[in-house]
Amino acid sequence: MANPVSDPSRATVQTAAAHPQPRLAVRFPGLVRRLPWLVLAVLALFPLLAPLGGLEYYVGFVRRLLIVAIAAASLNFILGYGGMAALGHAGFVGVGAYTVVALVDAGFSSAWLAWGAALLAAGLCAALIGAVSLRTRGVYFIMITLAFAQMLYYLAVSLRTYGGDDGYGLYTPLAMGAWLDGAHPDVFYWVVLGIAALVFAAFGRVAHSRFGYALRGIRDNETRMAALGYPVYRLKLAGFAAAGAVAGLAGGLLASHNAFVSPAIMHWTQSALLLVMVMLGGLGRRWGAPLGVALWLTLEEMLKLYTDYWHWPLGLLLLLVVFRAPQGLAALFERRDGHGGAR
Amino acid sequence: MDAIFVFEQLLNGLGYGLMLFLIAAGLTLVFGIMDTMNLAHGSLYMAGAYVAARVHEASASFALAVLVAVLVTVAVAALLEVLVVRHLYRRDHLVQVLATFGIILIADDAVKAIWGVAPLMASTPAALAGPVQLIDGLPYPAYRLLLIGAGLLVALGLYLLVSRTRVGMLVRAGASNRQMAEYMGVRVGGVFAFVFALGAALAALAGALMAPISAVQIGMGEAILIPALVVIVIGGIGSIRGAFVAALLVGLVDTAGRAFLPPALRAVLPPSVAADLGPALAGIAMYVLMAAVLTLKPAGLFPARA
Amino acid sequence: MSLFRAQGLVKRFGGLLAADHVDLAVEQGEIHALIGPNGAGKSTLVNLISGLLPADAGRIVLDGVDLTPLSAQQRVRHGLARCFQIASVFRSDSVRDNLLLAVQAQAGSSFRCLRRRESERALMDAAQALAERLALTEVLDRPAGVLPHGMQKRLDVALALAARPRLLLLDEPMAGMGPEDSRQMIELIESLRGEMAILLIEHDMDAVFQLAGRISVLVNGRVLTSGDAAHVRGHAEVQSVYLGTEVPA
Amino acid sequence: MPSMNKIAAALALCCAATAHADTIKVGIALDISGPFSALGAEARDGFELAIEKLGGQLGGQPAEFLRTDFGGSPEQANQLVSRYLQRDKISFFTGPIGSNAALAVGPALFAAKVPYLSSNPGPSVYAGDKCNPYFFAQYQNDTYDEAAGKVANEKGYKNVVLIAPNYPAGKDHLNGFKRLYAGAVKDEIYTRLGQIDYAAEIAQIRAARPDAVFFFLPGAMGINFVKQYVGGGLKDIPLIAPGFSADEDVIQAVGEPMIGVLNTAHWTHDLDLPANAEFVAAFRKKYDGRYPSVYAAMAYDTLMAMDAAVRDAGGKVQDREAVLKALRNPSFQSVRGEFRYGANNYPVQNYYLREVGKDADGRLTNKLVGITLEQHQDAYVGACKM
Repeated sequence: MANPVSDPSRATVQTAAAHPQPRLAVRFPGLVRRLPWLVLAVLALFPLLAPLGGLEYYVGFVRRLLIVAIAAASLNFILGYGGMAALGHAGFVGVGAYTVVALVDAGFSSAWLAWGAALLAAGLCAALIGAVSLRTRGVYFIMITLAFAQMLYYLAVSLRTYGGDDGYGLYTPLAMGAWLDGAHPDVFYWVVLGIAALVFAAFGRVAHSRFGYALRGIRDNETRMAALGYPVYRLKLAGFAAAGAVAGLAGGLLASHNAFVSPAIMHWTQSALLLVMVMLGGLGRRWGAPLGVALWLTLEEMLKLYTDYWHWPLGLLLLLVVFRAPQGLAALFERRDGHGGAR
Repeated sequence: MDAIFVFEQLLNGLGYGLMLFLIAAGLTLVFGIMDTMNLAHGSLYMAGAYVAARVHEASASFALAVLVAVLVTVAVAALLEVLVVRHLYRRDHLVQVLATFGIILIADDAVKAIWGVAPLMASTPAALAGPVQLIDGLPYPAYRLLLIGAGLLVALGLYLLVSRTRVGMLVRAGASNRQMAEYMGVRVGGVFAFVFALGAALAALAGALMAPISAVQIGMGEAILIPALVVIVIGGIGSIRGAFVAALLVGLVDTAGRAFLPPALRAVLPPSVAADLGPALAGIAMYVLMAAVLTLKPAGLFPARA
Repeated sequence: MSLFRAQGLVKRFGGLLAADHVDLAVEQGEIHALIGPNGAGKSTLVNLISGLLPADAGRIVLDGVDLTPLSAQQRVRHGLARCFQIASVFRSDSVRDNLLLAVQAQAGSSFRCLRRRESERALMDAAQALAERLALTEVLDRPAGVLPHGMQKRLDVALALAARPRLLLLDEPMAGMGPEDSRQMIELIESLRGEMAILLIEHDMDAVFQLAGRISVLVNGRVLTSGDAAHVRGHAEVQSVYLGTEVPA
Repeated sequence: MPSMNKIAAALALCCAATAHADTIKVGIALDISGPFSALGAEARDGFELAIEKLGGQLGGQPAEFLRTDFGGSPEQANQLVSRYLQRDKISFFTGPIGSNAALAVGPALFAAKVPYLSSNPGPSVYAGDKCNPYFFAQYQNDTYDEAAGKVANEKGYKNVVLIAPNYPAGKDHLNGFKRLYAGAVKDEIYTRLGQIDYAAEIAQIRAARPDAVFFFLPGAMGINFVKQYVGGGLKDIPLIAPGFSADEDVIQAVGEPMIGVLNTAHWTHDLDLPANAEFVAAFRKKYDGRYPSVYAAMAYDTLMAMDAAVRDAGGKVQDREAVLKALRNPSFQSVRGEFRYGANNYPVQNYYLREVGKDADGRLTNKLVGITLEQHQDAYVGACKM
């Protein structure tokens, strides 16, 4: 694929471009359109089937995977579609989680209220941080988002009320209303699945809306977008704040999932891991984030069982991705399954 | 709070700043000329510290330890350059972050396999173990004076390299316009390999020199990486002068924050509030400084690329 | 009163004075050419006028509105659009998506995020119309980056035209083109005459003399002279600094 | 949805009934990577020694000891514990070094009624109002500091400077010190978590001229601090620390500058007890002659406690009441000597003063000075309603 971008001296991260639809679509349009529904159905049935094979534990594992995938998808949205390489995304996850903690500590017990507040608080926080950070570019943007996330981290570490570095335990599960038993792990699983499906559907939708196209335009050629009359800064800020809000929602869910929140979830390595998972899956590809999250977390889970030296295979995997599949796993599948055709 | 105390804290800030400069110099050099974001710089720093600690213990010669540390690390870095980094020069910064993050993961496990997880002993050379009396009433750790000297020497050396030599010219040309350098027919590959090795040597030197006053253990590279990144970003990535100024600035602000902020707050705020707020603010002083600088100057204090 | 006036524009890069108190006026419906040797500051001037570079001093007025404090995107809303010397298109997007993006900027809010763009009839129609006008219908589904150079330049013009500008800045539209592409481009610019005012920066003197009603000569960041073709051709200083060295006789 | 609930519950029930293990499974979450890796490795060595001694059994029954690294992250600890609970169906849990991980995994373990025998942290939360019959501690975090406060009294230090990282645990430790310390606190210095350079703090200490300095700086922070403290010429101002800040790992990393550091712990390798002598000898034999740290000792002791509890419960691990009763009345010979559990399952035991010096072979290590607190109980037990 010839992709010499405006500055020929460097190739940019090659992202999904004109046709985000996988090429599989050319051959089996029906299958591809239904595939997400199929996956959703399998995931929805999983808690019912898992006990048959003694896989109850994996219900919780998949639940965590879905939550992390929500956070990763929000990063994929600003990074893959908007070209904003934020290295502080775990900070917003943390803001969401601590919002839940704050509400629980104040005596509230409604899950919906807590998660809604997590979304809002993180969105607001992202709007403020974005307003400052988006004035910078490139590596400076990477670093200033990191700086803000570090400030949030140290704030959480020193917050005595919420346990500081030791963290804060949520001893009673949040209530999800009369119809749903919030304490039942499977019910919570389905709620998370529902939210994840909504989030992915929404991001898929937004990607094909005016806003989505405008963001990708900014990613590909910001100068041209300004010269076309786009309010570039405000568009980026809106995208950044929205992604922060969704990351906050993921943080709220994570707080419920773990029944525990500690500053460790907003450490800078967590932000780096989110980036890694998104790029592993495929930057700017619709299913990149969940694929990357699934692969990374599964590998991490398995490797740890067999060896204490479980970091280096993951490191090797990163190098492999960089050199063998620079567009991520999602692209790899597309290439193998599809056939020819210009993009 | 007397004048000597203030002076001592300023000296501490200067010392810490120069320590940061030792690490940041290599990082900004590599970034400046190769436009490559090398997170594994921290791993090279760690390698330098481990090798130095081991050689120092075995040979009882600190000078030899530093020398061997630099040589071994440069050899490792050369291998790394050929295998990985060379293929990253023209890639996007994010890809570089991804790949060098992978190297960190591998390096940490490798160090664990070779030296174990327990922190290593790295003692101060006996001659410099104690304090010297700088002026009356101010004993100052001799070893820190060595660090200050080393930091200044590296700064001077890099200044001469950048302003007086052909490589330095390329550094300047590369930092502001790498294409130009290529058009001028420079054998860019060779220069890059040299600069990467130089960056590694600086990282190893920093690691070897820092070992006696800090914990030599896995993760030390990542712990120092973040402040080093803050320094080069404040200074303007790729600018040696920027890194120098920013390192001193960060060192002074951080030290002043820790030394003067808590008592100052105690003087104006109720004790309980001050006790919570002081250390919290001092802890993030560095990040606040960076955010403030980037807000006013989005490309750092001394932008290398116009 | 002129449609467009630039007064006393100044831009410094370090010690270099890239724009030295530039005064320039473009009349309603006129094609006004800006010529000058390499390094004269032509591109800087276009960037200053379009707002991609902030000016150190000076004023820019379009149709009685002071554009000076406005950002690039706000200037577009006031009727000032531009093309780029190196065709600035969205290389990995199809030509249709390029046009849609340009059309979308002018029609309603780009913050709309739930409705699929494909379902917006008006946008699709406007993009189609643009494609027809610029003879791009054949290549609508091809990625812009693989188009031949001439077509990319035309697409660049199309993107600017989507804004329905009152003043169009063309930064070397013929640069690097073969004779056939140049001819097409000249035709295209000719077809725009009267619809909008055009500030044309160009090295191709044949094209300049064919198209432009008035010509300004920029040397070392200063406007040396302005006038019609005959005036410029006859200007002694212009001949010595410029025509004599660059333009083929 | 409620009907789905029932199906799920029914499925879960039928399968739980069929899945019972013959071997006793013990879930051990290890800190082999991450911020506590050095301590985690010590603990692992202690566990492995115990497993060897027990011949892979608990109370004479076959046992499986699952050991998995969780990288020091509370979130991963949580994940690992749900794996241990749901997939492996463990009967005992132990392992994490950090209080944060202990607090993260507690709720799930308590809900599943799986005893958690802490091999290190004794957070105040579980000692007080959130105490739980399924949590057993080896010490309460603050007790080390309380002992250190008493040491400062006994040494006659009239005023001290306290230094700790700026996070709640740091403040807890300083408060623990002040609880029994009778002199004046000249200054309390809080540093950034993970700080590398301590020159500013050392200058403050020099300016304050205290009789002694009490520091709680775990891991690398303590190593950095002591190295720089001695380099800064403050060798004459004695250092007092809770045992964690002056254990074998820190001593080996810092070297000579550690000599003379006073520290307190509920165990020391030269305690003259048969069980301890046996442990220390076996440990030094297995691990190149190095002395065990308190983390290794606690890990070893934890498995010994499990072994005794299984035996005392008649091997019926599924009978949680019996297991808890056996755990609360330990019948094994602990390496720390005699102890009993208070109402909150935190031990009432001796605390010792240790001083860093050289052993007969010239090796740097902690040496027992004497008992500081006799059969001491933590300060939070009153808040525990259990």
